[in-house]
Amino acid sequence: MKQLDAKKIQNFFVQNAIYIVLIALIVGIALYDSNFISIITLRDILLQSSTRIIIALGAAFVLITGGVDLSAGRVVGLTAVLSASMLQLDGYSRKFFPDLPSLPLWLPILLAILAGLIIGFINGFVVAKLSVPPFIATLGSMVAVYGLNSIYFDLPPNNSQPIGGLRSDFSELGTGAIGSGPYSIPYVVIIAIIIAVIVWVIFNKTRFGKNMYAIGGNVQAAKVSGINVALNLIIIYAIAGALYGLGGVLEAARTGGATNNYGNMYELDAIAACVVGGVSTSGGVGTVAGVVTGVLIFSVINYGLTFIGVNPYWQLIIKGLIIVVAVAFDIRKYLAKK
Amino acid sequence: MKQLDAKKIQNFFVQNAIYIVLIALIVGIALYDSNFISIITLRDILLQSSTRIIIALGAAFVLITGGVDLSAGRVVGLTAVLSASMLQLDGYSRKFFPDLPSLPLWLPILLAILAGLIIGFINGFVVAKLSVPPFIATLGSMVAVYGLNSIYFDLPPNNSQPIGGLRSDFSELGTGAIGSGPYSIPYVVIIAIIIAVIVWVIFNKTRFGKNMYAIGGNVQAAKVSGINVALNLIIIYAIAGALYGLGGVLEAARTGGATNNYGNMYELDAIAACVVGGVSTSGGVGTVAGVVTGVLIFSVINYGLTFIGVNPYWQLIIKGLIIVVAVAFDIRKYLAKK
Amino acid sequence: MANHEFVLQMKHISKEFPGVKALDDVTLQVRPGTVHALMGENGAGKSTLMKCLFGIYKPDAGEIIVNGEKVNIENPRDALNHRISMIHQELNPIPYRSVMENLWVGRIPTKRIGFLKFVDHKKMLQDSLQLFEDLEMDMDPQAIVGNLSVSKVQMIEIAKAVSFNSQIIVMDEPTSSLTSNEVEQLFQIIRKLKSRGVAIIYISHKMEEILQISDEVTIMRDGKRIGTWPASELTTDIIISRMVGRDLSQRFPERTNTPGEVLLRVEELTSASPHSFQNISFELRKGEILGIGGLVGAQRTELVESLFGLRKIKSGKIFIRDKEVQIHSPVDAKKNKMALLTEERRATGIFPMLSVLENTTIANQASYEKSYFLLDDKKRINDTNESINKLKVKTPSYKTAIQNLSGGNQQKVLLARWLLIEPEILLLDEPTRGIDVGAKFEIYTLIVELAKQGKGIIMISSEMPELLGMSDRIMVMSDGKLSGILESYEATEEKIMKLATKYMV
Amino acid sequence: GNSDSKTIGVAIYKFDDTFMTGVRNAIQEAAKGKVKVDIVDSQNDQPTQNDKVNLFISKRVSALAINPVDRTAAGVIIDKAKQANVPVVFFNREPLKEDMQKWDKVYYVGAKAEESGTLSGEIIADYFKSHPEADKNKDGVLQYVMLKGEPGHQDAELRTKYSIMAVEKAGIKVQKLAEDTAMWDRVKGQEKMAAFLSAHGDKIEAVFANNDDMALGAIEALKAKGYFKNNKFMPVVGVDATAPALQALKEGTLLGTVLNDAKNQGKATLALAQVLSQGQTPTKENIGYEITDGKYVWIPYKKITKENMNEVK
Ligand SMILES: Nc1ncnc2c1ncn2[C@@H]1O[C@H](COP(=O)(O)OP(=O)(O)OP(=O)(O)O)[C@@H](O)[C@H]1O
Ligand SMILES: Nc1ncnc2c1ncn2[C@@H]1O[C@H](COP(=O)(O)OP(=O)(O)OP(=O)(O)O)[C@@H](O)[C@H]1O
Ligand SMILES: OC[C@H]1O[C@@H](O)[C@H](O)[C@@H](O)[C@H]1O
Ligand SMILES: [Mg+2]
Ligand SMILES: [Mg+2]
Repeated sequence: MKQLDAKKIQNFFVQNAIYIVLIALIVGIALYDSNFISIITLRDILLQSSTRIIIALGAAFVLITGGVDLSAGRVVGLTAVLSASMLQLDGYSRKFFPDLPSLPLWLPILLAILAGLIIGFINGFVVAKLSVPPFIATLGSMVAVYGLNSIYFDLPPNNSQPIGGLRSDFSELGTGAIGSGPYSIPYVVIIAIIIAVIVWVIFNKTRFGKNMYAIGGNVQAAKVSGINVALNLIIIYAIAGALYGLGGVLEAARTGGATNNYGNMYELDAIAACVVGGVSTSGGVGTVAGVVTGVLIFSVINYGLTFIGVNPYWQLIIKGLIIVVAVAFDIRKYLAKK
Repeated sequence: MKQLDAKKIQNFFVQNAIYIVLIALIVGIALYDSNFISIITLRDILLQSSTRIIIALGAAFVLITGGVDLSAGRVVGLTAVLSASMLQLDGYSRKFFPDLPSLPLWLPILLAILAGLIIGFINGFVVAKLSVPPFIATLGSMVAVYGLNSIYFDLPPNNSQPIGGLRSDFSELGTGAIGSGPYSIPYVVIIAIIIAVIVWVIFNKTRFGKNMYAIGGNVQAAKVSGINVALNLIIIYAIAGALYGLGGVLEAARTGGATNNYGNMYELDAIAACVVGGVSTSGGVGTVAGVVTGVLIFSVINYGLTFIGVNPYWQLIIKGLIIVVAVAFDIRKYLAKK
Repeated sequence: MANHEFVLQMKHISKEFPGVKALDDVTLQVRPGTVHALMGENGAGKSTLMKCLFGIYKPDAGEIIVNGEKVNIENPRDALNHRISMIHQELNPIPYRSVMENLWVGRIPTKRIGFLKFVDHKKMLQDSLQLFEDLEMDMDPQAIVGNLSVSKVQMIEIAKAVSFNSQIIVMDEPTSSLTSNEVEQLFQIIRKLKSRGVAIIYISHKMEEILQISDEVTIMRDGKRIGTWPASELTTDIIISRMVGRDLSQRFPERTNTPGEVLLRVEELTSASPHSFQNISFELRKGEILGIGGLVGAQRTELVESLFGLRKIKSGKIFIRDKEVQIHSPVDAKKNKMALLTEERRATGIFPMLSVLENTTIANQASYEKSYFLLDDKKRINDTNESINKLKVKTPSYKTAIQNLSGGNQQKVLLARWLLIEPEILLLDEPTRGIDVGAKFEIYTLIVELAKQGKGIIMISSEMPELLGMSDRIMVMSDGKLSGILESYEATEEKIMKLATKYMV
Repeated sequence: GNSDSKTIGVAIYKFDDTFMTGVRNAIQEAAKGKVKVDIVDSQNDQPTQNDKVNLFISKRVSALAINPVDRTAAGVIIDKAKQANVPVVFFNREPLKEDMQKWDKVYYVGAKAEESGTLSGEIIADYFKSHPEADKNKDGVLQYVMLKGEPGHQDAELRTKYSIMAVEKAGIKVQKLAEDTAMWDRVKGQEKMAAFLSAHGDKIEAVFANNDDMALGAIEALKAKGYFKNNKFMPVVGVDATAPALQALKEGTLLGTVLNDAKNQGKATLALAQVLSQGQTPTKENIGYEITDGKYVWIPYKKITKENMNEVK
């Protein structure tokens, strides 16, 4: 009886290692500085995690199919620049398009997301139809998209100057909140939650989601089962691209500006968060809750270590260790009992 | 009869796509500017490829086992800084170790390579013994090694200033050559060739190499065949680390300096070169000739496009396209089967 | 070597997985120079017991005694060191490497040059040739394994297991992907090994084989040992009743189906790949079971996979109910109410880390879509549970990852997957591979039932009795060509064999 | 107030930037014994920097010193700071005028990127005028190659533009043979220069680099092609005056550089932030630097050649 309980507890720990790591991190930091436990801190961490969650969920789509998407960061950069370039204040002195009339807020946002979607579509096409390994297909687009963005960013009269003077309705989207004071909920957090819920439904409750897991689980078997693998892959990469696109728009709105360097290396963060959250790089495995937890773990580490004032270089060392230890624990649940 | 020949030719093209891509690139650039075909250009390209080949071969070891090593770039940075810090001119005003006596050239080099080896060993241990996926194990060390290097680099009196004033025997290693004039052969090229030959022997002529392919091809099969998978993996990661270490030393020698930012993102270049050269990210497949060709393709693109003066942004777009197209061709040889 | 009555004793072995007690106090004693058969239903624990012996699993309790000495086997290396080798139920090729590297991996011959050791390719090649000659196998040691057929890969596994010169060789369903010729070849090998004093633990679901080759039989059920008997004291019926726990009076159900009008017509079908099938024409009727016989390499698999849109066709026509159809992919095939149970369970069948639920319902999702593209989970779970019950799939629950099921139970799940889409035409490529007798009977009954409902069934089988016992007609292929179609009443093993070798050079 | 309880939150755009490391060290040095500084790395990512600023505000620092990643992003940071009433000093990358006007407790310390371009151009112009042999093909036109920093970076764009403008202003015609980005990086500088050299060979008469790291890389490439030996010279200019650059000046391989005065930028930044954190209004008296337009402290760049290199410590 007692033994059984011990086993159950152990099993509980193994199965939920990643959530336990997150909690342990928070508790650890709070023990060091109890001010860490506050509504403001919580809000900051959620705020920081929001766009990352959106981007990481995009990356998760691709990872679950057994692929990888290196283009994420550069797509974020492109869509940040695109949306910012079309949403500047009317009287602003260095407008990207000096004569552009004021557009409805949703239009440039939609265009930017569409741009992300198109790039994702191309990635998917190259992977599915030309059989190019995802690593290379998306490496190619990562490089090319940055080139494209830089050319756009360099258009006269902008000539590669950071794009600023964003319209307040746009900035508001990135910095505003429902309610006010510490208990207010920032719009970006709400958007991230909505996206997470939608992605959860896609992953768990739709045929498309099941196809995605099947393709990642055994692409050959998926084909035999009558899944249109190519079509599904194209849609998956396109959705991922659209999510990066949304992420880029929100990054511009959140910071009130954009340059062609936005989003640089986000793909690595996104993939890392996914993998820490239990998404397998060999495909077929991954959950929304895991991905969100993965992002939160990184945010808590980044925020928490700065909060308690650890020297930035030591932060790196500690961060490296935590990543490895967290996954070393989490992985226990997959290790087949010998 | 004729048909058969046509088929043979097609088959030849498919089987050698990657080499043909390399030649096509060179021919293409030469058509644009015939000066491109010269011994100086060739020498430059070989020179630029040398350290990359060494690093990419390190990455190939890990990729062939079905893993991935993100730590490559940061290990290069660490070993560049380590070796440079111990090999400065005697009278130099801003010496890293003001009181360090002049060491024999080989000692700091060996220490740096050893540092790479140790980090690789740790990576291998974490992958093999703690079952942490290679992506995470090496992401962790990538982050932590950079932290470590930064702390070292920030030691007083250096305080994060670039390390310069390298001893001429050390610089000579990176910039010198056997013979002189355009027909001379740079030492780094010779070192790269020696390493490539050794790695070729390891891959093709040793039991260890066969084990590596077996582990990457089917780890279960390797296990039931009595291979000590963990031990082999640890050695493989350690060798990879040592090769990055050598790469870092040569980067410092070649450029005559080092900062903690050296090697940043080299892992991506190295993996990309491997994959373009036909190494599969899912393991079990890859050749030295392919890796070397992959590196050369990137060098020719980088050098050639600058040579003919393509606008840097367009360079990116063209580079992205070439990567994808090259692999799309190369991959045909695996698809041919179906 | 000391002389012991038993070369191997596994005593009181227990092993538990989450949700299953796979082995419960099992004891197995094997004499040198004998073939010891291990029998039991799918999921009885045979493979698990052998994996405990080979160091892949660590038993929770019990001891292993080799040559009278208690041994500790932590990993396959230890097992090999104790001169135990194993042919694994799931094939283990290293796809991109040569046959000889696959054979010798882990112990590749080396030679010294100075103080360094290098691979001795010449010796490796010679050793391989020698081995294949000894075993009378026709195999190119330098071929790349990924390009070979399943049966060749299986033969390599056999050769490899033999090459260790072990005193104990475990063979876990070695014949499941071999044709009769190769089975005979394997038996030759086994006899030779026996005469050298090697002990063989032989797992199979094929009764004839067991009775033909084994000296002793241990029967397991639900993780427990039922008993061990000399093979001479056993008959098929006795074995079955001890395995299944009840009598099974016949091996094949009575065929109550009656073929009706033509459902599928294939005209002059020729594969796009030059060395595959050519000019195949045949008809399949509603309610008919059409068997396809032939030797390995006869291109039967290619034929059905081409019908299903998985492989390209160069020329020829396919008609369903007299209407010509274009099938370029499994999507098209499914639209035409076709289903294909593939030959290679692991490569093209299961989604290893997904649950039984997902594996069962994946092909049938269209019917679970409710409004707004959402899936009806209740119905999915219901259907899965029904399938589990109907096919008697042994699994802790529908949530269990399919990779944790025994081989035979995985096969049942795959069959369930296709039955759910209620196909009109079923293409079954070796449908009972790795399935126990009891379950086989159930599957046969099911096939007959489906035929009775008017479905058309094409069944590739390399088991003569199955082909003869189940088919209304038997179509035989030889080297990519159709060599004849036999009506069931006129078919005999001899006639089939004759047709199967008709175009062989 | 009591200086012990005060903390200044400092965000650097990127820790592994050589020049900004100098500024960072200067800030730390200046703060010693006066005030607590909390310095963080924005990892060259504006959103990360915004996150760090949020954290500083949540931790109730008494002043912010921000080296923006993207200068246009200052607006949002100012809004946030204003709301929390935490004064901000920007440094090294200048926010837009519009944003600077948003609040009176916003200051800027920096150097004018244009100026560094102009100065490096002048070094080349002076050399060209005083060394007629530098016009190798005697066509009266200066054939040059340009190594740019990261595309879109304010310093890269402005230095590129103003250095050439300065040469032209000095009455020298110019011809661009090649221009490419080497991303501020020494290794890339070397590789790009190698390609330039084999494409244009001895036609090149001068090398402009947006910073010293790239200039030093170019020098290595030049050395490999036989320059700086046997009277073969190539004028190369950089910006920053880093230690290795000074060494190169001494060796005669680097013609000149421009001192980007890290020390004074750091000192002025800290002085401003400290005064602001105590709720006082900064003046020339209490910070020790001239304040222009009530908001700006300009630290001048300085031409550095072999002659005056001892002025840089
Ligand atoms: N790794 C595992 N994890 C969980 N359960 C397992 C695992 N391996 C086997 N089992 C379970 O143990 C039981 C015995 O399986 P085993 O593979 O030994 O059966 P078997 O007798 O070889 O059957 P078959 O004839 O179908 O191959 C089954 O219920 C199976 O589901
Ligand atoms: N000439 C060949 N070269 C390479 N592979 C071949 C060749 N012929 C057949 N194969 C492979 O062998 C496998 C089985 O061959 P085939 O389909 O001809 O046998 P079969 O008659 O269907 O036998 P089985 O009963 O095993 O299904 C297929 O996967 C096919 O790819
Ligand atoms: O942003 C990075 C760059 O910043 C400049 O100010 C500096 O001069 C360069 O050397 C480089 O460091
Ligand atoms: Mg089994
Ligand atoms: Mg077949």
